[in-house]
Amino acid sequence: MTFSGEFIAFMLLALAAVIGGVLLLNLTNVVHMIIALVFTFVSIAGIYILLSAEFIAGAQILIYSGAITIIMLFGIMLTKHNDTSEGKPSLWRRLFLLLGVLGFAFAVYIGIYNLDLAPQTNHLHENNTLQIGKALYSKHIIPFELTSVLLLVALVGSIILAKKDEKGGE
Amino acid sequence: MSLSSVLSILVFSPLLGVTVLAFMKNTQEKAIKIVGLLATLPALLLALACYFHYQAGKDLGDFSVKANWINFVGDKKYFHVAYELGLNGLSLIMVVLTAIIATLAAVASMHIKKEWKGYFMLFLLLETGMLGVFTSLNLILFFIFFEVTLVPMFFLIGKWGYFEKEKAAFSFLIYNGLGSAILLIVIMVLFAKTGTSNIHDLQQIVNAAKSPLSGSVKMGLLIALLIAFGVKLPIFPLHSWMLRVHVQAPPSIVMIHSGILLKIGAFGLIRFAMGIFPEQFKDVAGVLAFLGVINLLYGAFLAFIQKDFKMVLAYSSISHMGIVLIGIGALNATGIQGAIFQVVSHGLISALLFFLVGVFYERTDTSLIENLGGLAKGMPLAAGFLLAGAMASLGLPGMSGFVSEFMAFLGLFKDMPVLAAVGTIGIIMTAAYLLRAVLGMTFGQAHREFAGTMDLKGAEFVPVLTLMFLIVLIGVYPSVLSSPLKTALETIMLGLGG
Amino acid sequence: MSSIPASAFLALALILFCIGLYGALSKRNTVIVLISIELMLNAVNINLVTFSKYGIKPSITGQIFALFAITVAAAEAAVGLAILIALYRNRKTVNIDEMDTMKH
Amino acid sequence: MMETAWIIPLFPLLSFLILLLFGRRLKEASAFVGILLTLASLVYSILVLFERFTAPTYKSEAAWLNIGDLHLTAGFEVNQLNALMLVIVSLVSCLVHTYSKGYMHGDERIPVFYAYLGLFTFAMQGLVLSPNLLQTYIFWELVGVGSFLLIGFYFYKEEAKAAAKKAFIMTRIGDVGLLIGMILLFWQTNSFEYDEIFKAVREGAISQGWITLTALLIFVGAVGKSGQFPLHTWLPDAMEGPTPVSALIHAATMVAAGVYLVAALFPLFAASKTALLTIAIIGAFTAIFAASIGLVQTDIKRVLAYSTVSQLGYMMLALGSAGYVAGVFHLMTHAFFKALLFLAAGSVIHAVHTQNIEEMGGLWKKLRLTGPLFLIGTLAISGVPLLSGFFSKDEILAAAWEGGHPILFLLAVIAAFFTAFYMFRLFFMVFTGEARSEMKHVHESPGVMTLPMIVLGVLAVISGYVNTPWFGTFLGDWLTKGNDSLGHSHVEGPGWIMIVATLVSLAGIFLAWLIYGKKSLSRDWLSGRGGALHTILYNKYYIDEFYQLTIVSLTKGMSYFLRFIDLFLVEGIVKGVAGFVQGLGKTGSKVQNGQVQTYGAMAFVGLAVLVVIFALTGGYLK
Repeated sequence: MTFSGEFIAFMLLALAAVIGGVLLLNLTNVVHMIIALVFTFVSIAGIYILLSAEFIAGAQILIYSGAITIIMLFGIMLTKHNDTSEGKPSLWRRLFLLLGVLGFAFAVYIGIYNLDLAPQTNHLHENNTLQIGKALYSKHIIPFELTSVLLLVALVGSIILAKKDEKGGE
Repeated sequence: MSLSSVLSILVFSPLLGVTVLAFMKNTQEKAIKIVGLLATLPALLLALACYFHYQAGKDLGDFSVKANWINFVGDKKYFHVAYELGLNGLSLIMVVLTAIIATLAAVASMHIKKEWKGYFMLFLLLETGMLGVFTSLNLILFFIFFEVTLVPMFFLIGKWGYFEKEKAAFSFLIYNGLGSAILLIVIMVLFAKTGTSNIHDLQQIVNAAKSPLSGSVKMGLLIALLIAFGVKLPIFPLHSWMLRVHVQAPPSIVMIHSGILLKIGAFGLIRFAMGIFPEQFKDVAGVLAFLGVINLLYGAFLAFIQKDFKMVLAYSSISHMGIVLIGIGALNATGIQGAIFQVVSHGLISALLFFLVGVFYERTDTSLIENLGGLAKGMPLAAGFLLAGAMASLGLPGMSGFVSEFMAFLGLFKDMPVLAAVGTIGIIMTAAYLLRAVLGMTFGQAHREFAGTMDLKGAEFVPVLTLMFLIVLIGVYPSVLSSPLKTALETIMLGLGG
Repeated sequence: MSSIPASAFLALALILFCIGLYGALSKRNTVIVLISIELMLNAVNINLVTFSKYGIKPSITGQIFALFAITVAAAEAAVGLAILIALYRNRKTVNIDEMDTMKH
Repeated sequence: MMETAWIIPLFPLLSFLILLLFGRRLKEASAFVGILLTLASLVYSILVLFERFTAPTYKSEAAWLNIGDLHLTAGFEVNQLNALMLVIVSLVSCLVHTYSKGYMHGDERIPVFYAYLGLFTFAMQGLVLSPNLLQTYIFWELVGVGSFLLIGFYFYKEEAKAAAKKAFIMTRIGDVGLLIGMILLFWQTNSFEYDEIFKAVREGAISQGWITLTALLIFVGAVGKSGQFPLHTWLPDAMEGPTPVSALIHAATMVAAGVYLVAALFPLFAASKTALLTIAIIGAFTAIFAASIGLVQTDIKRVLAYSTVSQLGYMMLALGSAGYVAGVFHLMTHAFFKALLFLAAGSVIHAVHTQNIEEMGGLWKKLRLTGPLFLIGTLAISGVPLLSGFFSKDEILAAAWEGGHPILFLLAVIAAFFTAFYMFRLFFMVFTGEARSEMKHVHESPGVMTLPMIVLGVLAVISGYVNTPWFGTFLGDWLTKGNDSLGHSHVEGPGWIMIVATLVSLAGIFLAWLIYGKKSLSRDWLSGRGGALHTILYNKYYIDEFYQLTIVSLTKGMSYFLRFIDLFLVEGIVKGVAGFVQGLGKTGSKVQNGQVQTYGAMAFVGLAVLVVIFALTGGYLK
C-alpha cells in the first residue's frame, strides 16, 4: 500500500471525524460537545470530497456544520440546561450498552472486512453538481417534491410545537 | 331430530340459558336463578335419554356426529380438525354424572348472594365445557372444551369465593394453566407426527407396527400426559392448588369442582394415557399405583388433623383420588372398573358433602369443626345426611364408595399384594378422620343455641335426596354403572393386551 | 484508480455509527441524544456515498439519496428541537431520565 | 319356606325404612312397627329352622356385579349354622325390640332408635344368610354401622361420641384384616363362595402357607368384631349405648359374629394347624384376661361387657381346639343368658338410675322378678350344673382338653373360676345386703320389659339340653351332618372334666359369697393383698392408655410430620418456583422504566446479540 496523498487525506479526515465523535462522548459541557461534533461534520464533508461528491460535501457543511449545529446550540441556550452536571447512567448499563455496540460493530466488521469491491470507472467527479441536478429534476422529481412538502410540514410543525401556549394549555 | 344432533344439543344447551340470561337484569334474582336452573335441565334429560337408550341395548354410535371444521396444509400433509362428538360407555357415564351434578349444583347455587346473572352465565358456560370435554372425540376439540372449563371456573372462584378467593383463583389458574400447556404440547406433537387428532385414529396409528413415534417419544408424551392430568386429579405433590379451591370457592362450585372437574384428570388418564399409549402405560402402572397409595395415605393422614371441615374434605378428595390411581395402576379390568366407579362415586359423595357444608355454613357462618358440634340437635336431618355421606365416603357397603374401593383394592391385590396391603391402612385412616370430623360437628354438646328451625328445608332436599339415592343405588345395584361400562372396558383391556 | 479501499470508508462509517448509537442510548441530555442521531445519519450517508462510487454499478443515485437523507435529517432536527422546547416548557427539564410517562 | 328365606331380613329393613320416613309422625307408635316386623321375621326364621331339620341346605344366587370375566354374585344360603343363627338373632332382636318399648319410654327419639335397631337386625340377618365372603363382609360392615349408630345414640354425651368412634375404628381395623384375607383368598380360588373355597381347600388347590395367611387375616376380622385381645377395648366402652342395645349387639349377636365367621369358615381354618392354634391361644388368653379385669370393675354393664369378652374368648378357644360344635353351642347358650343378664341389668338401671354397683344393694326384695331372672343368668354363665351354660362350657373344656394343650385347658378352667366369682360378686353386691336409703322409690319394670326377660330366662335354663352328654347330642349331630370337615359332633372328654368344671364354679361362687354375701372376708382382702394388681386390673391393664400413647400418638405424629411436609416442602417448592418467576418478572419490569432510551438500548442489544450469533454461525454471509 502506498502512502498516496489521497490516503493521507483520508486518514487525517477519518481521524478528525473519530476524535470529534469520541469527544462528543467524553466531554461534559454540552456546548463543547457540539463544537466537537462540528469537527466531525466538517471531516465528513472532506470524506465526501474524497468520494467524488463535491455537492454533498457542500450541503454537508451548510446544513450540518452550519444549520443543525446552530439549531442545537439554540436549543441548548433556550433550555437552560445545567452545563456541567451531566449525570452518567450506571456503570452496568454503560457496560451493557458498550458490549452491545462492540458486538454489533464486530459483526458488521466481519461483513465489510473482506469486502473487496474493485473500483469501477466512474464519472461522478465530472460536473458533479450538474449530474445531481439532472437526476434530481428528472428521475427523482417526485421524491424531490415530496421532500419539499416534508420540509414545509416540518417547518409548520416546529412552529406550532414550539409556540407558547397563549391560554396556558387545555 | 336425528340422533346425531342429540350430542350437540346436549353440549350446547346450557349456552341457551346464557343467551337468555344476557337479556335479563341483574336485579331479577329469582328469575335468574330459575332460568339458570332450567338451563341445566335439557342436558340432564338428554343425558338420561342417552343412558336409557344404551341400556335398552342400542348402539351408542348412533349419537356420533362428525363435521369438517378446520383444514390447513402443513409440510407435505393435509391437516383436518373435525368437529366430532361421540359417546362410549365411559364418557356416557361421565356425561350423566356431569348433567346430574350440574343441575344439583344449580339448586345449591340458591345460596349465592350477589351478581346472580354473571354467576349463572359462567356456571352454564362451565357446564358446556365439561359436557364437551367428555363427549369430544377429537383431541383438539377436547382441549378447547378443557380450556372452556378453566376460565369460568377462575372467575367463579375469584369472584364468589370466600376470604382468600383471589389467591385460590390464581393458584387454580396457574396450576391448571401449566397442566393444559403440557397437554397442548402433547396434543400438538401427536397431531404433527400423525396428522390426525381423532382419538380413535390416533390409537390405531400410534400403536401400529409402523408407528410414526419411537418408543421413547411415546414414553415422554405419556409422562407429559400424566403430569397434565396429574395436576387435575391431583396427584401428590401437585395438589396444593386444589386445597385452596376447596376451601375458598363457594360450595356449589366445589360440588362441580370436586364432583366433576377433578374427574377430568381420571377420565383423561383412562381415555388418553391408557388408550393411546397402552404399551408404555404398562411400564408406569406400578409407579401410578405407588403414587396412588401415597395419595391415599397422605391425604388421609393430613385430613386427620385439619381443623376446618372443608380442609378435611379437601384432603379426603386427595385421598380418594388415590384410590382412582390405585385402580388404574392395578392395570386389570377389576382395578380400572374400580377406578371408574370411584370417579362416579366420589363425584356423588363429595357433591353431597359439600352441599351440606354449604348448608351448614349458610346457617352458622363457620365450617370449623370446633365451632360447630352438637348440630345433630338443631338440625337432625342435615346431620343425619352428613353422617350418611361420611359413611358412604369411608366405604360403607351398600353405598357406592364401598364398591369402588373394594374393586380398586381387589384389582391391586392381584399383582401387588404388599403395596395394596399398605394401602389398606388408608381404609382405617379414612374411617378415623371422617368420624373425627363428622362426630365433632354433629355429636356432643351444642356449642350454642341455634335459633329457630335450622334444618334442611324446601329445595334443599332435592340435591340431598337425589345424591343419597344414587349413592345407595350404585352401592346396592352396581350394575347400573357396570353394564354400560362393559364394552368400553373390554376395549381398554384389549388395548392393554388382555 | 483510488488507493483507498471501499472497506476503509465503510469502517469509518461503522465507527461513527457506533459512536452515535452509543451516544444516543447513553447520554442524558436530550439535545445530545438528538445530535447523536444526526451523527448516525451521517454515518449512513457516508455509506450511501461510498457505494455510489464503489458499487458494482457506480451511479449518482447514491448521492441523491444522501441528499434526501440530509434534508430529512434537517427537518427531523428542527421538529425534534421543537418538541424538546415544548417539553421543556412543561417539565422544566431536558433530562431524558425524567421523561418516563410511558411507564405510567 | 327356605326358598324365600331372603324375605326374613327384609322385615327389619322395612321397619328401618318406614321409621326413617314416617318415624316423626309415628312417635311412640314406631315401637309397634319395629316389634311387629321383627316378630314376623322371627316367626319366619323359626319356620325356616324347622324346615331345615329335614330339608337339605338351600342356596340361591343371582349376579350382582360383573367385572370383565369375573362375576360376583349375591344370594342367600340356608345351612344348619345359618338357620340356627337366624333364629337366635331374630329371637333376641324381637325380645329386645319388645323390651325397649318399656326401657326407652319417654325418649323423644324412639323412632330413630327403632330405625337403628331395624337396620342392625337387617344387617345381622343378612350376615348370617350370606353364601359368600363378599356378602358376609358387606353385612359385616353394616352391623358395625348399626352398632356404631346405637352406641352413639345419646349423641350429646361426649362419652357416647368417643365410644362410638372407638368402636367403629377398632372394628374397622379388624375388618381390614378380613378384607385383605378375603381378597387374597379370592385371587387364590377365584371365588368368594364358601363352597368354592372349601372345595379348593379340600382339593389342595391352595398352598398351606396361603391357607394359614388368609385364615389368620380373616381371624383378625373376627378379633375386631368379637372384641378379642388386642382389639377388645371398644367393647366395654360400647356400654355407653342404651342397655337393650348392649344386650342385642354387644352380647348376643354382633360380637358373636366373629365366632360365627370362624365357624362358617371352619373348613378353611381346620386346614391350618397354625391358624387353629393361634385362635385357641388368643381365645384362651382373652378369656382369662377379660375375666381378670371383670373381677374389679364397678360398673354393672362393664362387668357384663368384660364377661362377654371373656365368654367370646371361650368360644374362640373352642373353635381353635377344633370344637366346632362346642363353639357354636356356647354361642347359642351365651346369646340367651348374656342377653338375659343385660336386660336384667337394664331393668336394674331403669329402676335405680345408676350403673355403679357400689351404690346398689338389697334390690332382691324390690325387684321380685328381675332378681331371680338375674340369678338364673348368673348361675347359667357360671356353669352351675343343669343350666345351659354348664353344658356348653363343659363341651368347651372337653374340646380344649382334647385339643392337646393342657395350658389352654388350665387357662379355661381358671377363667371359669373367675367368671363364677365376678358374676356372683355382681349379684351379691346388687341384690343382697343393705338397701340404700335413696332406693326407696325403686319399683319393678313394666311387663313389656319383664316378658322378654322371662322368655330368655326360660331359654337360659333349657337351651342346654339340646346337646348334652346325657340326653343325646342332637344339636351337634345336626350341625355336622353331611360335613366331615367340621369334626366330631361331640367331644367325649374324660368324665372328670365335668366334675372339675362344677367344682371350680362352685368355688368361685363360694368365695364371692364369703366376701360379698356373708361378708366374712373383708372386701379389702382381695384388693389389699395385691394393691398394685388391683390397680392394674381396675385400669384394664392400661391397654387404652398404651394405645393412646403408641398408636394414636404415632398417627398424630405422622399426620403432623406430613403436614410439615405439605406446608414446607410441597408448598415450599411451589413458593420457590413462584418466587423465582416473580423475581424474573421484577427484573424484567425494572427494564420497563418508561424511558425510550432504555427500551432502545434493550432492543438494540437484542438485535446486536442476534447479529453476532448470525455472524458467528455463518448464517450472515450465506
